[in-house]
Amino acid sequence: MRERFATGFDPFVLPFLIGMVFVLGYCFFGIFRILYQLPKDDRRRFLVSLITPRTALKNVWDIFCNCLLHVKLWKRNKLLGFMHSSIAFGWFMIILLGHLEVFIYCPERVHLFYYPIFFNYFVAENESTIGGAVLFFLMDFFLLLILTGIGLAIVKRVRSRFFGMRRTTRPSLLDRVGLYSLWAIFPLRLLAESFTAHISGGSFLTIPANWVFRQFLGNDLNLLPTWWAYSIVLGVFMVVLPFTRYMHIPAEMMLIPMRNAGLRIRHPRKGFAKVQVLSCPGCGVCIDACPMSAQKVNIKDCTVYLNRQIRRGNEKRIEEISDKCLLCGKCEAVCQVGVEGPRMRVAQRSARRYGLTPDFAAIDTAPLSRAASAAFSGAAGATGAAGAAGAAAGAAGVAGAAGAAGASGASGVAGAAGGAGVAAGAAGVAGAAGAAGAAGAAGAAAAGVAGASKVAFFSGCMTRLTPSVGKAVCSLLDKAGADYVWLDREEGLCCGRPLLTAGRIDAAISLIRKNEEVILGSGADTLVLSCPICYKMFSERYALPGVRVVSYADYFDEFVQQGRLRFEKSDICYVYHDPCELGRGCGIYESPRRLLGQAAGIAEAEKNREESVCCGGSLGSLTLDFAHREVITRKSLENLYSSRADAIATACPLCLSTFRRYSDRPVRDLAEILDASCRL
Amino acid sequence: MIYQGKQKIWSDYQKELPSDGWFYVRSCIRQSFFPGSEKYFLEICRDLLGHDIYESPHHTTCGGIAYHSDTIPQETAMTIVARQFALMTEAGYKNLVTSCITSFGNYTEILETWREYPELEARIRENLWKATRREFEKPEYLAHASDLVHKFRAEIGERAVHRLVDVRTGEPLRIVEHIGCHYSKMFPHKGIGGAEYPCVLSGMVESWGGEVIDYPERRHCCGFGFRQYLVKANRGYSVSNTHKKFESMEPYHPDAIITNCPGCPYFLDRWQYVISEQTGKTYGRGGYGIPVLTYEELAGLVLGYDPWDLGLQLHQVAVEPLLDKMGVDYDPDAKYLGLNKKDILRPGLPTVLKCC
Amino acid sequence: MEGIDFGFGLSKSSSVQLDKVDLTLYRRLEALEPGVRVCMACGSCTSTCTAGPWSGMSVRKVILNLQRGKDVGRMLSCCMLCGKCTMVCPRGINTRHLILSLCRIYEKV
Amino acid sequence: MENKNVLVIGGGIAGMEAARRLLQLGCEPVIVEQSDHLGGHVAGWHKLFPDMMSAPELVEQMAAGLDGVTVYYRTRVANMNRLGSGYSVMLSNGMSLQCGAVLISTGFRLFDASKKEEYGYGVYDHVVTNSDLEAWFGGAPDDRIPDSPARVAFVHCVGSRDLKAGNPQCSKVCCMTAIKQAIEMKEKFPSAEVWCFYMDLRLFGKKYEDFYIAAQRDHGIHFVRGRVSEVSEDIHGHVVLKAEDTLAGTPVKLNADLLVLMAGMLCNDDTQGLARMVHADVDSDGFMRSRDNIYRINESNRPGIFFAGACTGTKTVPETVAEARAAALDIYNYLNGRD
Repeated sequence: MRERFATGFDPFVLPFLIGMVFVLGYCFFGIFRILYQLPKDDRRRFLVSLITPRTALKNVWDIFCNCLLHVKLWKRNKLLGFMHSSIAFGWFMIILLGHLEVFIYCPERVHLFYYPIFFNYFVAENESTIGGAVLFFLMDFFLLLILTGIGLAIVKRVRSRFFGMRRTTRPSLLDRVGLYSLWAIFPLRLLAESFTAHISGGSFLTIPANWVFRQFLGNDLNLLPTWWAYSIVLGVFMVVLPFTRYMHIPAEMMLIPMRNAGLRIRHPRKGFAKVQVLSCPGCGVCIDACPMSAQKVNIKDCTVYLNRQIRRGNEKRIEEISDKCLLCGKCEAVCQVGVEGPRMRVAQRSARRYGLTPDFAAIDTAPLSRAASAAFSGAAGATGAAGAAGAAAGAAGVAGAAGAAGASGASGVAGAAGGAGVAAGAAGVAGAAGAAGAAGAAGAAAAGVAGASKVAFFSGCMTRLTPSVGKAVCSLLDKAGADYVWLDREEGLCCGRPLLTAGRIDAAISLIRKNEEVILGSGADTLVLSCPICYKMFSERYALPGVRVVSYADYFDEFVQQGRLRFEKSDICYVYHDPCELGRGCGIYESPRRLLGQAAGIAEAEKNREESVCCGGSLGSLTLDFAHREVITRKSLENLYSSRADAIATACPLCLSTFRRYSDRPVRDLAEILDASCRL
Repeated sequence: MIYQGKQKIWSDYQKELPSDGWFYVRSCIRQSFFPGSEKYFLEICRDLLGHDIYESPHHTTCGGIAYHSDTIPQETAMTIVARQFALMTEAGYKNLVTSCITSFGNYTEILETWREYPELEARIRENLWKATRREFEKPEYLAHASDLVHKFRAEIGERAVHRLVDVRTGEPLRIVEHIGCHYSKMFPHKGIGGAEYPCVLSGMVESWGGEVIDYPERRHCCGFGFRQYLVKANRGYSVSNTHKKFESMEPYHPDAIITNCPGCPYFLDRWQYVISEQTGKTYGRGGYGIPVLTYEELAGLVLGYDPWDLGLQLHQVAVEPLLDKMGVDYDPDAKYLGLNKKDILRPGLPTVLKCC
Repeated sequence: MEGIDFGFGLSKSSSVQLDKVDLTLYRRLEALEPGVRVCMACGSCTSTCTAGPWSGMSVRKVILNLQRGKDVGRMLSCCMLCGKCTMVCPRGINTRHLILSLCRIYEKV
Repeated sequence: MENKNVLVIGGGIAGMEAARRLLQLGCEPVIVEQSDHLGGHVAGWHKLFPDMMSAPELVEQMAAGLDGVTVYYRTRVANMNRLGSGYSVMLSNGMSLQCGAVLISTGFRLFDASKKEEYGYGVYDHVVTNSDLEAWFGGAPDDRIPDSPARVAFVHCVGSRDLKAGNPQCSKVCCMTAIKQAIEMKEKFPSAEVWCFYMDLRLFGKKYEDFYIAAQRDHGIHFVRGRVSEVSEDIHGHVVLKAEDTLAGTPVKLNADLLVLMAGMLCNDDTQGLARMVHADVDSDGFMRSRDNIYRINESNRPGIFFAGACTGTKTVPETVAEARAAALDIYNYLNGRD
């Protein structure tokens, strides 16, 4: 090993150096800015997470898996996964090996940024040594890997269909500059190293290339210009990087720790949102995934374009895109980086100013909750102690009693603290307000005695327009012998999710407070929901101490396990449509399938579970009109038809009524199917 | 507005009336509001033009106000009216002329009701007989006093001393005519010109040289409406109605309003004062209001009677601007001298409305 | 103005002068949500409204009152954007967007 | 006439009347009917407005004139092609026909009221449609209809003028049918209160206004201008309707013992299949497209294909009958080479 230049410098490194300094400066400045933009508590949380060993390790692991190996992409599309990981991991390895070389051979040069990059120019090494041979082999190997990746990338650019992508984004001018310079980097490196290989050594790639070139080119004359070219494209790439989609490379490394720290989008543009926007690689996977892309006019409204427009600051388009979205969450599910498309949009919506803000303060919830609490069969005992304040007052109460109820199964249990326990019907009822206590409900849930609890069934607004669902749920509750009351049978409030998704967060919260009053005032300890929109809202945003919030699918699934509900399997084969809010929204995929499987035959659509296609009826979209929604619905139905099932099952009243409008085969809610095949 | 169109409608609603043989019944309230009017009706039609009109000192109210104020049932009003008919029959007259629009409406309504339900008429005859031992014939012709003045309008026009023309410009005076609701809105065929475009007053105005103004709220009630005014809580509603009329006629700058009902001139006149106090707005030129006259008063002015003899000093809105335009000579100092030059005292002056 | 207290006063006319109504708000709404034009006043939205019992909310009346120059603020004050009105509208009007747009451009009439 | 055969697709009143007239004109009509009886929807109806004529009797009367007409029941057109100047037709029963002209008189289908889920047809105990009610008037038992209802509600425009139901068109006859049925209900149950919930009352035909006046004046039927948006069921099994009384501007609720849904008219699905076979046009409302909607309602855009009745749009019985006669004459002239 010998250094070729005592100075360790040549002017050709300057373009690279300028680019490097620029991009590092830009990123450091950016990091500080984003940290500054974070709300104080978020910032603290983030910084703490960085030094917490568990999260720190997770960060490193996630960055390695996602940024370098593109594990998520591999799972989705092997070819794309290979393409991306070959470039990312290969490049990373070349940089790592470069540094290794510098460390091994000239540790005194380690402070020079450019040395590892242009090692082969500055240092002449012979591949005959073991170390050199291994290192050079690895260098060439990873270079070859990258070049394969680049080759695939060029093919993808020309024919994206080979990669299973129907649509992809059109890069902007700067993106093109970045793209072409990225493409050029590695062939030029190969060229530069090949021309230098007879001096500085090489391996299976560079030495033969060197030999070929020497046959007809004055090799030494080409030496410096190729290194210049290599340095220039590197410099160009790094200078344009902050203004292109390639910004996602550094941004994602920020995004992963922030996400692991549990941050949420608190501002539509700053802080975490900014990192999300910058992390979008613009790959366009979300375009094909977006249900709106069923129509050409809506293609430019998916998440990748939202991010692009936010980067460009095009307010008009940002508004259009964020208002149109159905918030089905599919883009997030398929996104390799994990950009939270729906949350980003809600954040944009929430920044809007309104001349009029809803005010729910005047709503008197007492009659609503009173009607409910009076309807429980243990009402006589409950009203005395419960009333409006009962839930809180009785919280400490009958934890033990409820626990005991659990132990003694479905037999009658006398409440202790509330004063009166009433055995009613087949199922035991732990009367008394104390049953609403947190511990009590937890105990009841743990012991699996849903029957001993006071169940409030909240059907939500949408179920009122699909009365069959409400009727079926009640019938099943009856058959299971639950002590329940239909909370919003006559009148009820909205759960607040539509307001929340419209970005009217304060209004949503004030509505939530009202609903909490109703539910706590009713004295119920279990809240069963037939509408996944409500369920998501109740489980995520409500503070209901002592009340267990459960979707009917999960609830009836428990009943089945307890043997309180039994079904006779019919010969109809259903395909189950995962409602966005229940599936991607709440992660409930299995219990509806388990239930359906007991009551009927079950088939799977081509795209299901996380990849289920929105029905088009979503309340998430503010501006999509009826005609556009129809196209989406038909597209979603096509996916369901692919299963060749006789009928369609779903577990959302909104999906139900949306599908029924256009479906050529029966569409039924899970509850209806269960009720029809329920065997007493 | 297409004048020919109105004429076509007028030709459908003509009333044939004899010139003579009329039994005259007075209004309850006009004698105190516009005391000169009824006096000069008789003066002009009976004494000046020489038509046979008779008035009995024994006649009473027709019961119309009480009926429309929901204080007596219609049978009571019918019996009162039957007594008036009996007086007419006893005096040997066959035609009845009323001074009051509500009376006219009341008589018409009763006669129409009897025509539909003869048994009711029989019962009323019985009631009247039991109460007063009187019998009656129904009038052959029923007219309102303005119908007669309309009929005699040409005769009056021939004797005109002052025409409805601005003597300073030679332009016809712009007159708003306002017909009482009970004149023809209930029974369009009983009024001259019908309900939508009555011509009883406009006929007078035109034949005396004036120009009638058609304004959007021409059909609207003066705002009296009986219960609307008589119950104080409703009075805001009453004045609001009048206000609506004035707002609507304001752009036409009328020189005078002429009416044929007891209530209308009173409310159109007095409410101008109330409106001016409440809103600061007056509708005439130079802070004055729009003078409101009964058709008898206007006929009297045309024929050259002294305005103070006609009782014009009892109006809230000063009539002097109108008198000046018509070229009527008047003695400002004699305004508040009553019969036999007796001082009737000067009223207090409003804060906004200019009253000379 | 200072005047005499008569114990009664002029009441504002309840009739709407259609040609004089200030339609600025309606026009702006129309531009944001053209669906507002096809309302046929069937009232489905009103009867299904979740907020109706609390604020007298009625999309039908909102649309109509805007065109008559009347204030609609109170009615909108309890709207929960639940979307039932959108679901039942036989003319397919995007009532939620209509309401949101209106809240946005809202100025008291 | 080269080929006197005329294929009449659909044996409802349009097909029957046309066939009868074609027979009189010397043609040889063949009726293909998918059900097992003639008369279509009318055969299942009880009485017809405005004369309250018995519908089955009318069908019987019309059927009497069909001696000599071949009728294939439970048969559909399997295939149909242009052949020479006429059409070659394969029927589902295996028959094949050569005919000079084809008359499409496939009529309509009633909107499936269960698609308007919010009205609870098929979910609640006491919800029926106009045709259910008519069948019940005709004597068919129906346990959804209570023995002595105190309150009966009719909802107009169910599946008509409703984008969400996929049919923005007015079905034209339901307003009148509702009033007719409301009167009939009132006659059956004089003590019942009957309510009609309408968006607009479209009573355009001869004597229709008389029915409306009679419904108000003689039967005291209540009319509420507002569309019912949702229906629920109370603890006693009564249907609870929610609507807005748009004239009063207030939301209203009604607890009724029976709810009658005035299901609208849609084009028969099969008709569009037929249209494809012969490349006839389908209109934007789903019904067949006439050459124009004023002067050539009976004619399609294809030679030798004619229309009669509700396959081109919603029609009343008298309109259908008149159209059928006109179509018969058009076909006769067409077969004789006259325009």
